[in-house]
Amino acid sequence: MSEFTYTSPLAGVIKPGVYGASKTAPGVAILETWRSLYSIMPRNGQQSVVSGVTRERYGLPLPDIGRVTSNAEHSMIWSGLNQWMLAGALNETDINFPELADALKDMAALVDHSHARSIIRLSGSQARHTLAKLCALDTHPRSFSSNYSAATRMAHISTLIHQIDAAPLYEIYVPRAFARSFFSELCEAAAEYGYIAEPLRRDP
Amino acid sequence: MKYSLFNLIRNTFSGHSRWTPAWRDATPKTHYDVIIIGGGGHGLATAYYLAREHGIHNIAVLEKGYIGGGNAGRNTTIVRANYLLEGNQPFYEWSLKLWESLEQELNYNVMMSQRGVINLYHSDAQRDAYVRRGNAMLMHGSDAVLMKRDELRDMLPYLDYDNARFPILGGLMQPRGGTARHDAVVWGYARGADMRDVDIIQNCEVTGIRMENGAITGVDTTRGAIGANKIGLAVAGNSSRLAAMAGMRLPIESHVLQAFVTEGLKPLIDHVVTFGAGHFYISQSDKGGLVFGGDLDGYNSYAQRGNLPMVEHVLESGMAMMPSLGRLRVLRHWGGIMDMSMDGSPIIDKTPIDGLYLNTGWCYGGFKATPASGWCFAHTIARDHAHRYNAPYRLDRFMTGNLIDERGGGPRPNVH
Amino acid sequence: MRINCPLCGERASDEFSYLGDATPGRPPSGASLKEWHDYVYLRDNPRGPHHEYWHHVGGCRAWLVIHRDTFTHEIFDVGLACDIEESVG
Amino acid sequence: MKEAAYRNSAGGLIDRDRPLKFYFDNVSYQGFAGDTLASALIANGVHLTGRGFKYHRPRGIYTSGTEEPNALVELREDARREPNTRATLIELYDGLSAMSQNRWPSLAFDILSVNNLLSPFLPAGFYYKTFMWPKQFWEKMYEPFIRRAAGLGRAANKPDPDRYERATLHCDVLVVGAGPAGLVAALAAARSGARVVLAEQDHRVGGHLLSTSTTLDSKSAESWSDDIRTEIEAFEDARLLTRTTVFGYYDHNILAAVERLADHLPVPGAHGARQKLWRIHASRVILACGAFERPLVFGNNDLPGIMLTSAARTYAMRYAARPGSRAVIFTNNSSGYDALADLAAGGVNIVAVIDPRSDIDSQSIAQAEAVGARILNRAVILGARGHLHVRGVDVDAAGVRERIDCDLLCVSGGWNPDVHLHSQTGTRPVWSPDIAGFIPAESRQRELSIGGAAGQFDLANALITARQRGLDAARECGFMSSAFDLPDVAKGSSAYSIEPLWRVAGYHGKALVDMQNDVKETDIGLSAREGYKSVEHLKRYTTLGMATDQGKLSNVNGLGILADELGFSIESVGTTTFRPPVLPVAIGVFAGSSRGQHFSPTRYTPMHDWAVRHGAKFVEAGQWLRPRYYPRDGEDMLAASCRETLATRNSVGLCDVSTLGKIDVQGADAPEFLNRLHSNGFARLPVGKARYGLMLREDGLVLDDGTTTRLAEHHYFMTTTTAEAAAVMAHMEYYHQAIWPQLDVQYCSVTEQWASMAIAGPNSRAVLQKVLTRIDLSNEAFPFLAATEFNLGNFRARLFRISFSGELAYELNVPAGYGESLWQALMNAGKEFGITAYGTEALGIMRIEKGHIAGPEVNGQTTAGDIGLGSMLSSKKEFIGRPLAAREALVDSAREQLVGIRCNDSSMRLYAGAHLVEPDKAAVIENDLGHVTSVTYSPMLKTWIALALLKGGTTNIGKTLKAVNPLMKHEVNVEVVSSQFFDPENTRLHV
Ligand SMILES: Cc1cc2nc3c(=O)[nH]c(=O)nc-3n(C[C@H](O)[C@H](O)[C@H](O)COP(=O)(O)OP(=O)(O)OC[C@H]3O[C@@H](n4cnc5c(N)ncnc54)[C@H](O)[C@@H]3O)c2cc1C
Ligand SMILES: NC(=O)c1ccc[n+]([C@@H]2O[C@H](COP(=O)([O-])OP(=O)(O)OC[C@H]3O[C@@H](n4cnc5c(N)ncnc54)[C@H](O)[C@@H]3O)[C@@H](O)[C@H]2O)c1
Ligand SMILES: Cc1cc2nc3c(=O)[nH]c(=O)nc-3n(C[C@H](O)[C@H](O)[C@H](O)COP(=O)(O)O)c2cc1C
Ligand SMILES: [Zn+2]
Repeated sequence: MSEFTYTSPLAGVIKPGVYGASKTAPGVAILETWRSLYSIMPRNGQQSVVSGVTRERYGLPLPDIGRVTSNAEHSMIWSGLNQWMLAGALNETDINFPELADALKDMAALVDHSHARSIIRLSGSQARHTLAKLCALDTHPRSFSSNYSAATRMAHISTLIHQIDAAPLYEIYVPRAFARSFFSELCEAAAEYGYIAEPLRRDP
Repeated sequence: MKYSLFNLIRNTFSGHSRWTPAWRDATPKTHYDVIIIGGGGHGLATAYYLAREHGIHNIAVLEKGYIGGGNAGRNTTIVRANYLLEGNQPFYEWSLKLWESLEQELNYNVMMSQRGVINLYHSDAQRDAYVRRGNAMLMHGSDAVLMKRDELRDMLPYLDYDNARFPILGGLMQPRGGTARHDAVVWGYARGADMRDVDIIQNCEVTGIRMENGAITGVDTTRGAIGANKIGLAVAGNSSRLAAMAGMRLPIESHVLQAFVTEGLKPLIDHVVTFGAGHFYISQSDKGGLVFGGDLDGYNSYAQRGNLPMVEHVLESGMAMMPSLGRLRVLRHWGGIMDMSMDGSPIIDKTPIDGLYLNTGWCYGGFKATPASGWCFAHTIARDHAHRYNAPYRLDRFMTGNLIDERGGGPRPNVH
Repeated sequence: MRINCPLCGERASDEFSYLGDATPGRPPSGASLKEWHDYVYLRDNPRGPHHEYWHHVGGCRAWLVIHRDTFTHEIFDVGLACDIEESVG
Repeated sequence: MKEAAYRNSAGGLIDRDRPLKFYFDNVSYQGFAGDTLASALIANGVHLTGRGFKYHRPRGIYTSGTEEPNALVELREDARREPNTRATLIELYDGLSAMSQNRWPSLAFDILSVNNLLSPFLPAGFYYKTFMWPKQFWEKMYEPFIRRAAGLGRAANKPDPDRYERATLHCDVLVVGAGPAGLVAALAAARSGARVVLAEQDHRVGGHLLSTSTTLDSKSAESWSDDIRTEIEAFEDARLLTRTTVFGYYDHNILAAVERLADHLPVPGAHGARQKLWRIHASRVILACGAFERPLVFGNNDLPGIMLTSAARTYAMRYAARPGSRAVIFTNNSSGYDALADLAAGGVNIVAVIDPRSDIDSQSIAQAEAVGARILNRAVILGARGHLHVRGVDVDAAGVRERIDCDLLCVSGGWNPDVHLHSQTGTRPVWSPDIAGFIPAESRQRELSIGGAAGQFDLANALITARQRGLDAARECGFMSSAFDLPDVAKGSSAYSIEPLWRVAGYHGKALVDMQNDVKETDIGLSAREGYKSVEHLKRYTTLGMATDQGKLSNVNGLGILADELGFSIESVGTTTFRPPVLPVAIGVFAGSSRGQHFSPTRYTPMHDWAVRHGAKFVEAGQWLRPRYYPRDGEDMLAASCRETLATRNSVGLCDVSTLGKIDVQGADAPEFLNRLHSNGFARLPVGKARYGLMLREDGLVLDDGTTTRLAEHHYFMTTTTAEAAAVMAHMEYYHQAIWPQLDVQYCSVTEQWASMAIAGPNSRAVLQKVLTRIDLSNEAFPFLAATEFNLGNFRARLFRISFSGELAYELNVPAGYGESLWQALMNAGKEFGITAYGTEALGIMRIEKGHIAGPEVNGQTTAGDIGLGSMLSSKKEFIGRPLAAREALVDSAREQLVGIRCNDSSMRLYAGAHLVEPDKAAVIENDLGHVTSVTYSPMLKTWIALALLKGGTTNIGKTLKAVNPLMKHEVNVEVVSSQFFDPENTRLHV
């Protein structure tokens, strides 16, 4: 136990409830989540070695560009040029950073981003329509589906989006400082359909 | 025929059948003393002042399309002299002085309207930069007024003072700044040049520059070869293409800038207002349309046509500055090709090639420069050396480091 | 415009920022002032096909070299700057 | 409320069960759901709807669509007032209120209609020739008058209260227009399985067919159309957008459309937007926008009661509103005859058809006979008669003059395919002599036009092509399907035939070409005579085609007349350039939700809420909000920031510096990379040490500064200024990826990861030690520029001994989520020392007291030498910017360089932006020596101090100069001093 307490970037901003047009059948669910996050950037020529290490440790090889490998707890998300994000279990701090850093020593740069992103889970029948107001990504199942990831701009903010399942359920990673602006844009976009909002279930 | 109320009335009684052309549709001669390439404001003004100030009359202005079809015909018509740097302010102040008597000079109403140009500021740092600039303007003998938020509120009540993301703290105003009717400037100079025997040749695209022993001999055009002792390039966004014909590379990139006009409205905006927290500036034309623009699209282009993201971006700034614009409608938007220079300032200079003179780098500020640009370029061509107003606008200044970079953007044309 | 990022696929151009001409090579060490001047300040600036640097700032953050027509805005080819530079050596 | 006297008792696509009340010029009328304002006015016999722009001639409803030039009204009131709204496009809603515009005192009696009498003096461009004398009169008198007279409606003067949205749509095939052609094409593509978007600006599908009695497979047009609509809407991947105008065609098949979600309602519903901007990314585009009917140019052709034949037909058929009782038709083409039966069925008695052609096909003749109308061939109308409404026409039939009375004159000059969107792609339409109109040229993008938009005026054939294009487009996107049966079209009309007539010779009165801008036929001749011969000059000199309809009606006639005047062919005259938007679009919808506070996202630091709770005032730093000062009871900014400064310098202060850019750099070549980026060396920086670094741009001017710490052999941590954080990151990425990809270096921004706080002041160590109990903070163990990483609680933290304030100071970085908690812990720990939170103002005071540079000094115009950092340019290695930094003018010792200045009189204040001159010299540019960059009151020195850039720099130390500020009418003598005002030996840093 730490003597210090965690504060979510959306603390006090995201309040549980149902909002917007349809209070009875909201089309969108917005849930704040937490995961530990580590960005992995392989050294020159080390990508497959790194992939071997992460496969061995988590069963998660580095996915292809624009894709995600995942298991029940963790995901390895392609997040940009020569960069992957290892995402820990939902609302848990379960990845041993020093150990992983050690395992990747001289193979990859490992950088802790666990506090750098606010994570929003977005789902519901109108999730796609809501996203269409925030970004230019083509979210049609033919173009973007489960275990896809994309780095894209939403409401003027650089984000990373990961589609978890076909429902569809998405996770959107937003730079922490932008969390409030993002959340307010998201609510504005979802208002037409009605939305449920839920803050972080428990601190990491 | 002289333009006057008397002549207007007289012509009315002959059913306006006796008006003569504002300029002759000249056919190219075989040789000219001076050829000006580019029938925009600058090219025509240069020809006018060459004839008027320097007594050279065997001049042709070659225009690939119709005169005024380039940036002269697609700009947001703002005329101001609110520069900071010593290289710029005397030139633009001189230009403004020429503007102030241009209609009488040309006997053509260019509707120069000194409505006041206001640059808004939104932070103390911006205010300090404006104070520095305003002082430089005053020290150069121009006019400048620093306005506080409350004074602005009285004068421009329609701005968003209360719910702005970047609050308006005040503004720097140049009362003598304003707008002019862009097409009329072109036509007025064309008429003035024509009256002084200058040949204005439209639909005549220059396709090659002829040289012998490192000296200019003439041009190839879509209407045949034409000889010349001296050639002045005043082709704005096409400068690099023309320079390439003479084997030169320039410190210039061509970029698209868009402009917009709304449907006509009863008087609403009395000044020129520039937003300081985004790229947006607006004024109202005599016809009633709100004329506005913003930033470059950002990439090299010769298309005279912009893209949607910048349209949205400009109008976001518009709504942020003036939220009552919401229900007014954009009537038309278009683009022009800017000759963006490496420090955001122009070049008026001789080139290393004998008889070839260069006028370029106007970025989005060359309309207001039109009179002084023509005046200085004519001087440079006629006398073979720069006038003191254009002396800083040297082509070799990037080599020596004598940069004139108002924004401090460095050699990235799209940020100037 | 739409730019087909080799990593992200087709995206609207507002996710990208533009730097400029990708043709000139950075002068080697010991180059003259003139070479540096030409590299930093002079441009071909053609009307037509043009190789240029774009940065996918709103996406994967890769620098791209795009072969694009500056008049029609048609894009012929998009590559990663690092691949191209690597292959040039 | 008046009865709608001109409403037919049956027919029309209006809902007679839903009567609606509306107001025009404060008079109330009745209409029905399904009406437009125009159709409802016509049903009520109201034709006079506006006044012309220049001559204030009375004007009526001329069309039934987007091309309407005359019936422009101010719709709604107050903050929702929408000037220049086309009555033909407004769907009627209950309580609608519209006012006519550009008239005074009233529509029927308008004072400025004297302009009509003065009009001989006011030909095109008259203002260029006069109003020049006396000079001052232009701005004081002429121009204000012109401005008041010009313009049309009045804008609202309050913020637009409605919401707007924007969204992106992706599809394989976009079909624009849901007339018969668009419906069939969209159906074909949708049946193939392609993702289809069908956009229609009307609220119903069916296009012009809805205005006719045409049957398809013996179904009425509307039921045939609705059936297709139903089928299309059933496809999961097809989407029909009604009330949606596609208005812009941008590069690479990105199109913009506006969906009018609530313009047919009194106000938008809760959570609803008024309009939505769609950015449509389409692989293939099919343009099925139809065609516009052309007016004819003859005397007084702008009188109310004169309208397009297709409009009259639309009012009669679709809206069951009689546009008149006794009609004359003036047509030069077969389509005028096609309308006769429908007009007659709508209760209009057609007395005559005036046709300039000598040969008229038998089908047309039969159509006229069927409704009992006379045909006058080789005939033209010389002029219309009437004052506020047409009462008759003067006809010249093969030389025989005749007057025919009528209260409705329908004109048809042929059809112009709507080539607007097509032409926006950067191509120009081409002239088709067959239809005497411009048709689409070869496509520049993956786009094709069909139906009326392609000049295909034969419905059955148009449908065959539409089906084929729909299938083709889908196939090109990888979706196959086979053709399906098309409906039988009841064939009642003849093949389209036309003989163009650009103007009637020998007309009397005024003949208008552009009705909204009052451009007369004679203006075109004048323009050509005066040398404004290019179409573009014609347009700009006369304003032809520049009105809100952008010449949809007038342009082709104008071109025809110009070609006549010049003796050219119309194709060599060409068109003017088509530009977006196709139809004027509200500014609000372009901005979507990005307005007010949403204009730009706001970035909050991890300690933001603490600062809010403690009464901080904030300042924008780019997108960030930073605590500026924390006033205590009644303090102003200066008092608060001086108190914060003194508290820090005397004991200890805490400042939120989370906004600084932070970059994690790793890799085998990290030392080399940083060495190349910085003007000073980083390769030999020891592990566990921080160093101040300077970066130049390639042109040798200063880019940014910051500290970089070596955390491990191949691991560095860099900081940048708040303002340049993004630029520095992009700069690194550029040099790494584009110039030196061989370097084995990995880096990413960690700005968001870390909450950063500066704890400064003589007691900072003591306070920090209370929280970081396990670290030895003694000067020996942790000297100036030391850095360390350690565990705190259950997270990693970093500590740097660096100082911006010049005091003993540390920067502590903890994971952002713990920022507030750590901050609170430090505040608690510091209580006994009176720890004080300080904001950016105090930060600024202390940095100026120390002569540290910031934004005003690093402004993109300064070199390292200018700002006193010349010694940081290494001579031992290469780095970005080194070669060009050596240019002669950049190393000139006469450049303006950094100095300090202070007031000799401590009661006098200084202002940033003042210029410096010799004390006895005037404030003119010849005397200019430099300027003041950053100013503060120094609570330590108890006087105003400033940094300045001064010619000759520190060689002036000791001199007295004058800071002149004519802008603020202020000047003060100052002394030039070292820029390090306070503790120049830096003794306080090293304690
Ligand atoms: C949207 C926009 C807004 C602007 N706003 C302002 C403003 O508010 N205030 C301001 O001061 N400035 C403004 N400007 C800038 C200003 O319009 C230009 O800097 C200025 O007009 C350039 O000079 P010019 O008039 O001579 O150029 P142009 O009018 O472009 O003249 C160059 C001419 O050269 C011709 N030409 C090119 N190649 C050839 C060839 N090979 N042969 C023959 N002829 C050729 C072209 O057809 C063209 O007519 C704006 C520009 C744009 C595009
Ligand atoms: N002269 C004539 O007789 C004439 C004229 C026009 C059409 N037609 C007949 O109609 C047939 C086909 O008609 P059609 O379907 O081509 O035209 P149409 O006029 O029936 O349909 C065009 C549709 O497109 C819509 N539209 C236009 N621009 C739009 C835009 N930018 N965004 C959204 N919607 C837009 C209109 O509202 C309209 O519903 C022709 O082949 C011809 O037989 C005949
Ligand atoms: C100051 C100014 C005002 C304008 N006002 C109008 C206007 O009222 N109506 C209009 O249709 N176009 C107007 N335009 C735009 C022109 O129609 C045209 O788009 C522009 O000059 C560029 O030319 P292009 O579109 O032919 O390429 C205006 C242009 C300028 C520069
Ligand atoms: Zn990308």
